[in-house]
Amino acid sequence: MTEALHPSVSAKDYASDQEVRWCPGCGDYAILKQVQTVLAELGVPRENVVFISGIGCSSRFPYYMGTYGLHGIHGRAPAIAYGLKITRPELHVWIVTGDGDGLSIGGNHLIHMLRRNMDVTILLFNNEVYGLTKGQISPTSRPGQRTPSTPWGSFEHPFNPVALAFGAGATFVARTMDRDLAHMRSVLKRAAQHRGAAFVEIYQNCPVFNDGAFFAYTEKESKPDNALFLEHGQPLVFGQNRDRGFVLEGTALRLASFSDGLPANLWIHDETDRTKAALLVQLLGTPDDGLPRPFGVLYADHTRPTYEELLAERRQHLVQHHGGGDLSALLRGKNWWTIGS
Amino acid sequence: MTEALHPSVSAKDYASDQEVRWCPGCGDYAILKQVQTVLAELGVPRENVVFISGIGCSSRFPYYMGTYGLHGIHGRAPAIAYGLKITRPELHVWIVTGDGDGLSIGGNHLIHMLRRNMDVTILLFNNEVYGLTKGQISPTSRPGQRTPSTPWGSFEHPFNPVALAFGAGATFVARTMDRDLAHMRSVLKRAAQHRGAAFVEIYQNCPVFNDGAFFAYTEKESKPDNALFLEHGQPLVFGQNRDRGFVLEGTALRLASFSDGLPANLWIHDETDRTKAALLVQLLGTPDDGLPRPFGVLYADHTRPTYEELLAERRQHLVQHHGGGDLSALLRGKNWWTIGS
Amino acid sequence: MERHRIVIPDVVIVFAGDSGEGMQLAGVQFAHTSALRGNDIATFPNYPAEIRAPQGTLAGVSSFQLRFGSFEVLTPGDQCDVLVAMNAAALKTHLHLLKRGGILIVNEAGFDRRNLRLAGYPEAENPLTNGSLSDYQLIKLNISQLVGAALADTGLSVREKERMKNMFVLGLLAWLFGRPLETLEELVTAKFRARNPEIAAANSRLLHAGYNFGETSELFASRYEIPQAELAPGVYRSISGNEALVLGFVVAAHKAGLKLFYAGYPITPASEVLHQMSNLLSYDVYPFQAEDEIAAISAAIGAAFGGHLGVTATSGPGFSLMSETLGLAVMLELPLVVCDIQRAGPSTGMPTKPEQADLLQALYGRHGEAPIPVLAAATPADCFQTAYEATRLALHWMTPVIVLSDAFLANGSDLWRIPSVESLPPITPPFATEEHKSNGVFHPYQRDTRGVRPWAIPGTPGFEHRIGGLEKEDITGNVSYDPLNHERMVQLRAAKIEQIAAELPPQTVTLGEPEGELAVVGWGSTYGSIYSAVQECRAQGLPVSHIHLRYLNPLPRNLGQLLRGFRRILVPELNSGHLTQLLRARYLVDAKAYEKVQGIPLTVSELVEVIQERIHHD
Amino acid sequence: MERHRIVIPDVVIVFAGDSGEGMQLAGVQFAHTSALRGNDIATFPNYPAEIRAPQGTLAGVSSFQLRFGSFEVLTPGDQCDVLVAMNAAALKTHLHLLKRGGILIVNEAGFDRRNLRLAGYPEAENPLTNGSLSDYQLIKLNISQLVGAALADTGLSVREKERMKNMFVLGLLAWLFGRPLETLEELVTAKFRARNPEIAAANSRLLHAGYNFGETSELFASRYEIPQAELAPGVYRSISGNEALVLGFVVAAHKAGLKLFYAGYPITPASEVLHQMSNLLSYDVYPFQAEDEIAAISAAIGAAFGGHLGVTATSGPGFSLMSETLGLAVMLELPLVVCDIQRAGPSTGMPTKPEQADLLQALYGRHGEAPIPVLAAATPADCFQTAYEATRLALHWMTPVIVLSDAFLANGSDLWRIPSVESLPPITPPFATEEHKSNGVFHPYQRDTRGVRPWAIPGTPGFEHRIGGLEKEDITGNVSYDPLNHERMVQLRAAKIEQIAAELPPQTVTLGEPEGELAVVGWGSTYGSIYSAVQECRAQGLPVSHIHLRYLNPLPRNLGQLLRGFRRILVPELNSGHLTQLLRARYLVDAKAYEKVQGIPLTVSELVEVIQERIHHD
Repeated sequence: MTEALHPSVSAKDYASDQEVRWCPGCGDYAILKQVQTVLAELGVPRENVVFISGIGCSSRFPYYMGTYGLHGIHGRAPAIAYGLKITRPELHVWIVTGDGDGLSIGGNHLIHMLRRNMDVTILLFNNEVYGLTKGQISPTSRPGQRTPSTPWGSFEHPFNPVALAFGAGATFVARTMDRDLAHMRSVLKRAAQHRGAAFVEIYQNCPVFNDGAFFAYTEKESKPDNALFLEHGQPLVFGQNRDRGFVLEGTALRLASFSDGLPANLWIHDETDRTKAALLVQLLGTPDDGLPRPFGVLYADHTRPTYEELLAERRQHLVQHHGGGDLSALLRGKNWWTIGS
Repeated sequence: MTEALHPSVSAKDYASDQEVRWCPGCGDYAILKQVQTVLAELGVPRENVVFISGIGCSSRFPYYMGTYGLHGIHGRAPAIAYGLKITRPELHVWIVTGDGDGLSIGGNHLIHMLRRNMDVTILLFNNEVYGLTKGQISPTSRPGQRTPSTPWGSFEHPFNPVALAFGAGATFVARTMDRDLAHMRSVLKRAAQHRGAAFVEIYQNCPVFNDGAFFAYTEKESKPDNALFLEHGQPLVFGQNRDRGFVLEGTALRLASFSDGLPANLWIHDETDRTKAALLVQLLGTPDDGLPRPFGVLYADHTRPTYEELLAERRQHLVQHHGGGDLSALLRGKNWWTIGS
Repeated sequence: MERHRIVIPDVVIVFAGDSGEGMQLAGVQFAHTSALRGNDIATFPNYPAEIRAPQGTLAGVSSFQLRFGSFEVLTPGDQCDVLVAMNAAALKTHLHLLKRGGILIVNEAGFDRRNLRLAGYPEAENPLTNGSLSDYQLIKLNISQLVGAALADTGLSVREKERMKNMFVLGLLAWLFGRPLETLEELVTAKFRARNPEIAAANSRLLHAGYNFGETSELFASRYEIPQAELAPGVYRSISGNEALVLGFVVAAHKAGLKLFYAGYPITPASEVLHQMSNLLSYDVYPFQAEDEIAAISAAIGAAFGGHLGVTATSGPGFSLMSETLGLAVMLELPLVVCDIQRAGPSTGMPTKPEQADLLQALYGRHGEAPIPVLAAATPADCFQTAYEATRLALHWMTPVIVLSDAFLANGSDLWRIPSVESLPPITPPFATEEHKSNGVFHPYQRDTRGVRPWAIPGTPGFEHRIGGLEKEDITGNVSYDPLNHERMVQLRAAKIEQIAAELPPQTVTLGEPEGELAVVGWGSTYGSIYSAVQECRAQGLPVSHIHLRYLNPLPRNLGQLLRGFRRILVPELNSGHLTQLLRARYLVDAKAYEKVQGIPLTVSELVEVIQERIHHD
Repeated sequence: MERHRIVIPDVVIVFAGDSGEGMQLAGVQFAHTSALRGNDIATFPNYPAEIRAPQGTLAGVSSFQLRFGSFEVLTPGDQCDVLVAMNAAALKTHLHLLKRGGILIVNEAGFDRRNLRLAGYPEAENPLTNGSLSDYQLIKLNISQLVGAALADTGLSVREKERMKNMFVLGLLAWLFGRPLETLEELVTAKFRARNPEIAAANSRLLHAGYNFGETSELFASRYEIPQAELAPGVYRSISGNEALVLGFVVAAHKAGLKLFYAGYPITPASEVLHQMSNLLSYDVYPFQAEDEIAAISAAIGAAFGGHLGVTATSGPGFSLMSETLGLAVMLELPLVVCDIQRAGPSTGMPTKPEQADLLQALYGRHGEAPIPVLAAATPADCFQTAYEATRLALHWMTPVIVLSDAFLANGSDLWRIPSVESLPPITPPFATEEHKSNGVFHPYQRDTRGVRPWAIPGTPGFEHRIGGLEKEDITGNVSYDPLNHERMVQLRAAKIEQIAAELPPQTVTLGEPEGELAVVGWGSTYGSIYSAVQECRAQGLPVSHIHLRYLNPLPRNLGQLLRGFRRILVPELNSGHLTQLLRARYLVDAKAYEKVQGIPLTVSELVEVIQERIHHD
C-alpha cells in the first residue's frame, strides 16, 4: 500500500459533498477527519480508494468520503470486500464497521477475512452499544450495562475484539481511541500501510446512548493511569509519572512500580513477537483492577503473504506450466468429435 | 451437570435403533462410542439429554443417539441450543459440529455461544475437510491441501480452533483425538462436567477425503514426539523418552531437552491459568518444526457463571422486588380507565 | 375572557419540530389525555432514521400526528386541522398536511436566518412574512421567549428550557381543545417526578403558562369541543402495535401454560418488541438478544423443541435472513411465531417507513414446498388479537406462523378495550401422551385426524426421538429418500395448513352488502383508510363493500365465492399488487390493484377518489 | 459364433450397484463411447446422499441411467431395456425400472445370504431362484469369479479386483450393443495410465474378457445395433449441466472482456460448479470458496462493484440464505448471476434429488419490491446457453439475474454441439464515460433510454461515487426518504426489468400449432419429457402443442395472447404448481397444474396419460 505522493492533496480532498449526519459530539467525526488526513498523508489517489461498510452509525462512513464507496447490508462488509479485493488487488480497500455490525451479525466474515489476510484495512468503531437502533447492548457491552434490551443490566460476557482478532489469526492487531487524534492518526497510518488484513479497534464515544464509556482511557485525568501506550522497542511503562510497568516472572505477568530507574526484566514491546502478543491482547485492565489497557499496535506480522499474492502466484504458476486459457480447447474438453462437413 | 448414577446403564442404552451410516473406517464411530460411554458413566438419564447438530457428516450424530435430538441446518446448532438451554436449563445439551459446519458457516454462533457461556458441551469434529459435499477445503485445511476446490493446493491460512475459542472468551478449551479412546473419554467427561460452554476439538480422521491428516499425532510411532498430553499440575513433558519439555525465559517459550531430571523452570500445566492458556492455545507444533501439539484440557475457568445462572438471578431479583407477573395489571399498563357499567 | 365554543366531531393535530424538541412526547401525552377524556384516538409518529440528524435540517424533523374524535376513529387522518411547526424545516416538510383554513402555530424563534437556510428557503425569504401562508390561520409565537420568561426565576439552563418548549405548546392546545390540564399535568410530571423534581415542576409550570396564554391572549377567536365518543363499556387504554403484539404473546403463552421465549435482534421498527419483552422477566418471559436474525429464529426453534413458545419479530432484511430457518421449522412441524414488521424496501430501503411489500415473500420466500400460515394485523390494537390468534394456530396445529405488521401499526397507537384473559379462547398444545405410542413405541410423525403431529418434550422418558431438516418417513420420522413418501409428506404438510381454513370462521363483509358492484379488498394496516373511504362512498350512495382479510394463508374457505358475488374487485395495497396477484391466481377473478409504494399510508381521500373512478368510469 | 443382429432405434441401460462398485464411471464411459459412435445420448446419475453408505444396503445403491439412440434423445428414458444389478439391493431398488421382457444382468456373487438380508429380502428367499424374475431375460453371471479368473496371474488384491467388476460388465455390453472396444479401452485406460499402469492394464484386460465372454458364451441370442443419429454438422461432446453452466459463464465473461469472479460454498448439487471453476485459473477465472452462501453472493457483488462479472451457484438452502443480499443487488443495480441448482425441499430435504419448487422463491423471495430476471435451463447442454444469456442480460441491463437449474440437469448429461465463440451475441457492459457526466458531475443513477444506469469502476478518476442499500434519489443516487421519489424508484426498477421482454424474441410454440385444444406449458428440466410426450400424443393424432419457457421473469410479451389461443392449458411441474399460479395471476387463464413432487423427473408415459386424459375427459 504505497503510492507516489501527490504533493498537493489535503484531507479535504477526500471528503464528499454530503452533509455529515452523525449526532453532535459523536466520536465518528474525529475518526472521519483522521482517515481523510491519513489518506492525504499517504497520497493515495482517491479514485483508487474504496470504503465498504455494513449497517449502523459507523457504516454511514462511505457517504462522507469522496472516494468510491459501498454502503452494504448488515455485517457483510468484509464479504463484499472479498470479491472486490480478489478481482482488483490494486485498490485500497477499507472496511468500516462497528461492534454490532462487525462483531454481532458480521462476526464470522470478520474472522474469516482476518484468517485469509487479504490486503484490507478494517476499522472497528467500538462504542459498546447499538446506536442506530437506539441503544441495545452489543457484543462488547459491559456487564451491568442498562439498555432498552437489558433494563435489568446486561449479564453477557463481552468480546475483547483484539483477542478475538488475534485468535482468528490476524496479522495486524491494533487499538486506538477517538479522543487522541495523534495516536489515532499514527495507528491508522500503520494499518493502511500494513500488507495484509489490518484490524484496528477504535474506542469511539457514543454521546447519546453510552456517553463516557471510555473516559477512563481518553480523558486527561484518568488516561495516564489506565492507558498503556505501546511503542515498538520501548518498555511497557505507564502512569502519571511513568513509574509503572510490566515485568515477567515465568509466565506470570506482574505489574511493577518503580521509583528509581527501570528494572532489567521490564517488558520491552516487540510488536512482531507472537508470544508477547498472545498476552497483550488478553490484557484488558480497568480502573477497578488497577491494570492498564494497551493501545497502539499490539501485533504485526510482516511475513505472512496476502491472499491476493498467493492467488497470483498460483495463477502465474499454472499459466507458466499449462499455458493461458485456450477457449476453444476448453469448450471441446477431453473428448470431442466432429460430425459432417 | 451431575446426576444420580443409574447403576444399570451402559453405553448401549444411549444408542438409537438407527443404522450408523458413516463411511467404513470413519473416526466418527469411535467418538460416538465414547460419548455413549461417558453418558453411561455419568449416568445421565437419556431423556434429559439433547444432541443438536448442523449439517455435515458429523451432524448425523443425533440420529445415532437414543436421546432427544435435533438435526438442524447448516451452522446453526449453537443458535438452536440458545433457545432450548434458556428455557430448559436442566437439560444436558450437546452440540455436535464439524470444521465446516462449526467454523465456516457457523463460526459466528460458535464464538457467541462461547462468549455467552451457556452450559453446553460442544464437540467440534475436525477432519480438516468437507466430507458430505465430497472433499473441498475447510477453514482448518492446511496450506497445500489439494481438493476439488483447490486443485492447485490450498493457500488459505487455517484457523486454529482452540485459539479462536480462547480468543472468543471460552471458559473450557480442550483438544483430543479419535484414535486415543481413553484420552478422548477423559476429555469428554471433563467437558460434560464443566459448568459452562465446553469446547472440545476432536481430531477425526476422514479416511475418504483426508486420510491420515493427523497420523503424526495419533499413530504409535509418531505420537510420542508430536503430541504433548497435558495434565493439570504435571510438567509439560513429551517425547519417546519423555525427555523434552518447555521452559520459560521471560515470555520466550523455549523447548528444552534434558537427560538427567526435570529442570526447575519447567512449565507445570495449570489449566486455570489464563496467561499460560493464552500461550498453550497458540502452540501448534508440527513434525516439521519439531514442536509438539498439546492435547487435553488447555484451559478451564471454573469461576465464570453460566448465562442461565445469571438470567435466573436477574429474574429472581425482579420477582422478589417487583412481584410475579400480574397479567391484568400488565394488560392495563400505566394509564387506563373504565367506561360505562 | 370567555371564548365562543365550537363543537366538532374530531380534530387532527400534527406536532412537528426538530428531533430533540420532544414532539413525540408531546403527541403521546396529548393523545393519552384525549383518550382519558373519552375520545377515540389514532396516532402516527414519523421520525428520521438518523438518531440525531443535524439540528434544523429537513432530515432532522420529527413529527407526531394525532387524531381524536367523538366517533370510532380509524385513521390518524389524511390532513390536519392544526399544525404546530417549531422551526422552518418542520413547516416546510409538513405544511402540505394542513387543511386550507387550518390553524398553523409556529415558533418564530425557529425561523431565524440559520433555520431558514437549513430548511432550504431562498435567501431573504421568510414564509412567516412573505404572505405565502395566507390560506391558514397563522399564529406566530416566540415560544422560546415565552418559555424563557415563564421560567426566568428557575436555575434551569437555556438548553434545558429550550427542550421544554413542547410543554408550553401542550398547555396552549389543552386550552384550545378543552383538555383537562390536571390529567396532562399528572401524565407529564409522572415521567420526571422521581428522577428530577425540578424539571417536573418546570414542565408543570409551562403547561399552565401555555394554558393561561390561550386564555388571556386574543390569538384565538374560539375554543373547540370534541364530545366523548360512545364506546362500549369496558376497561380502556391506548396502545401501539408493537406493545399490543407483546401483550398478545404473553397472554397466549400464559393461556397455554408455557414459557414465552422471545429472541430478537435490533432492527427498526421491530426493536421495540425486544425492549418490551425485556421488561417482562417476571411474567415468565425469556428474552434473548441474539447475534443476528438467523440466530434469533433458530433459538426460537430450540425453545419450541424444548416444549415452550418461541417467538421472534423482525423487519424486512431480518425476515429475508430467516428464510432458510423458516423452512426448517416447516419440516420439523414445531410451533413458533415470526413477526415481520414491514418497512419500505427493497434492501435497507427506508427503515422507518411503512410498506406492505413482504406479503409474497411471507407466502413463498422459502425453497421447496414450505407452506406457512400468514396473518396480518389491521390496527395497532388488533396486533394483540393477531398475536394471540397466531400463537393459538401455531400451538394447535404444530406449525410456524407468520404475523405481518408494519411500521404504521408498530409505532402508531389507538384505543384498546382490554379483554379479560378468561374470555380468550383456550390454547391446548398437542403434547404427546402414552396414547401416542404404537406398541410402546413413540413415532414423532404419527398425525392425529387433523394431520397434526404430537409434541414430545425432552425430559419425558420413553419419548426420546430425533427430528431434522431431511425429508422424513411418514409416521416414524426417520430419514427417507423414497419418492412417494416425499410426495406424501409434501401433501400432508400442505393439507394440514389448508385444513386450518376449515376450522376458521368464514370471511364476512366488513362493511356493506355481501354482493354487488364493487368490493374493496384489503389486508393489514390499510384497514382504517379503506373502511373510512368505503364508509364515505356509501354515504354518497355508491354501491361498494369492504372486505378485510386477516388470514392470508390459508385464505378463508368462502372467499372465492364471496368475491365472485361482486362485479369488480379493487385491492388497495402499499405494494405492487401482492394480494391482487394472489386473488387472481386462486380465484381467476379480475381483481385490480391500487398500488401505492411511497412509504406512507393510504389516505382516505385518495381512496374515495379511486373508488368513485372505478365505479363511474366503467 | 456370429449372432443375429437386431437394429433398434434406441436403448436404455441402467447400471446399478454398490456405491463403491464404479457404476458412475461405467455409465459415463459407456455414454462417451456411444456419443463418439455417433448416437445422441442422455444420462441420469442417481446416488445416495451419504458418501459411503454401508455396503450392500438399499441406501448404498448408486446407479447410472444411460440412453442412446439414432434420433434426438431428449430424456434418459422412463424405463430401461437393460438393467445391470451388481447386488441384491441394486436389484430391489431398480427392478421397477426394467421393462417387461428386458435384459437383466445380475452378479450372482452379490446375492449371497448377507446381501439378501441387507437388501431386506425375507429369510431363505432369493429372487434369482424363486422364479419371481420370469418376466425378464435373466442373465446370471458370477462376475466376481469371472473377474478373478481373468486377473488370476496379476498381483492385484481381491479388493482391487472386486472394484474392477464394472469393466467386465462394460466389455460385455460393448459386445451386446456393438460399441467399439478400442474407444472404450482408450477412455478407460487414459484415466489410469499415468497414475497406475498396472490398474490400467487390468482394466483393459477385463474389457476384453467381458467382450469375449459375450462373443463365446451363449447367453444372448442376438446382438443389437443402434444406427448413428442424424446430427447437424459440427463439433460435439457430451456435457453435464453443471459443466455447461461453467463454460457459459467463462465464455460470456470473455466476450464481455471481464474477469470472471466465481464465489461458491459447497452444497449438493452445486459444488461441481465450484470445482470446475477452480480448475480454470488460467482462463481469467477467479474462484473463491466462501465461508457461507451469504459471503459468496456478497463477494460476487463486490466483484461487480469492481467492474467484473460476479457469479455464484448454490442450491435451495443456500439460495434462501442469499435472499437479503439479492435485495441489495437489486438496489445497487449491479450485474451478477445467481444460479439455484434446485433440489428436493423444503429445508435440507433430499439433497441429491431434483425438484422445481424454488420458482416462486426466485420470483418473490425478497422483502420489498425487488424484481429480478429469472431464466431456466431446459437440458444439460442448454445450461451453456442459459448461463450465457443470463450473463448477457445482467451486464446489458445492470441487474442481478437468477438462473434456475436442478439436480437432474446438473448431474445428467447430453450431447452438445459446441458453438463457435464468435457466433455468440456480443456483450457490451454500459461502462460510464465522460458523456455520462452532467456539468462535469457523475451521477450513478442517471439512466439511459432503456432505464439502465452506467457502470463506473473504482480506479476511474472523476467518477468516485457511493451506493448502498438505502433508497436513493433518482439520478444522483443520494440517500432519499422522499415518498414520491421512492415510488418512482420502485417503478423505474420494475420498468427496467419489464423492458427486457421488449428486446427479447416473442415466445414461440416449441412443438405443434400456435393455437388449438391443449397447450402443455413447461419450464426447466421437464423440457425433454414434455416434448417427447407431446410428440407421442401428436403422433396419436391428439390436438396438443408444447410451449417451453426459458424466461420466467419477465414473461415473454406475447405469452398471454399465445395462451389465450388454446382452449386448455396444462402445466406439468415438479412442484405444487408454481408456474401455473403465475400464468393464472398474470393472464387470468385457467391453467391447470400437473404436480409431481417426488424428487424424480417426469416420465414421458405418465405425461402421455395425463395429456390423453385432459383431452378426452372434458
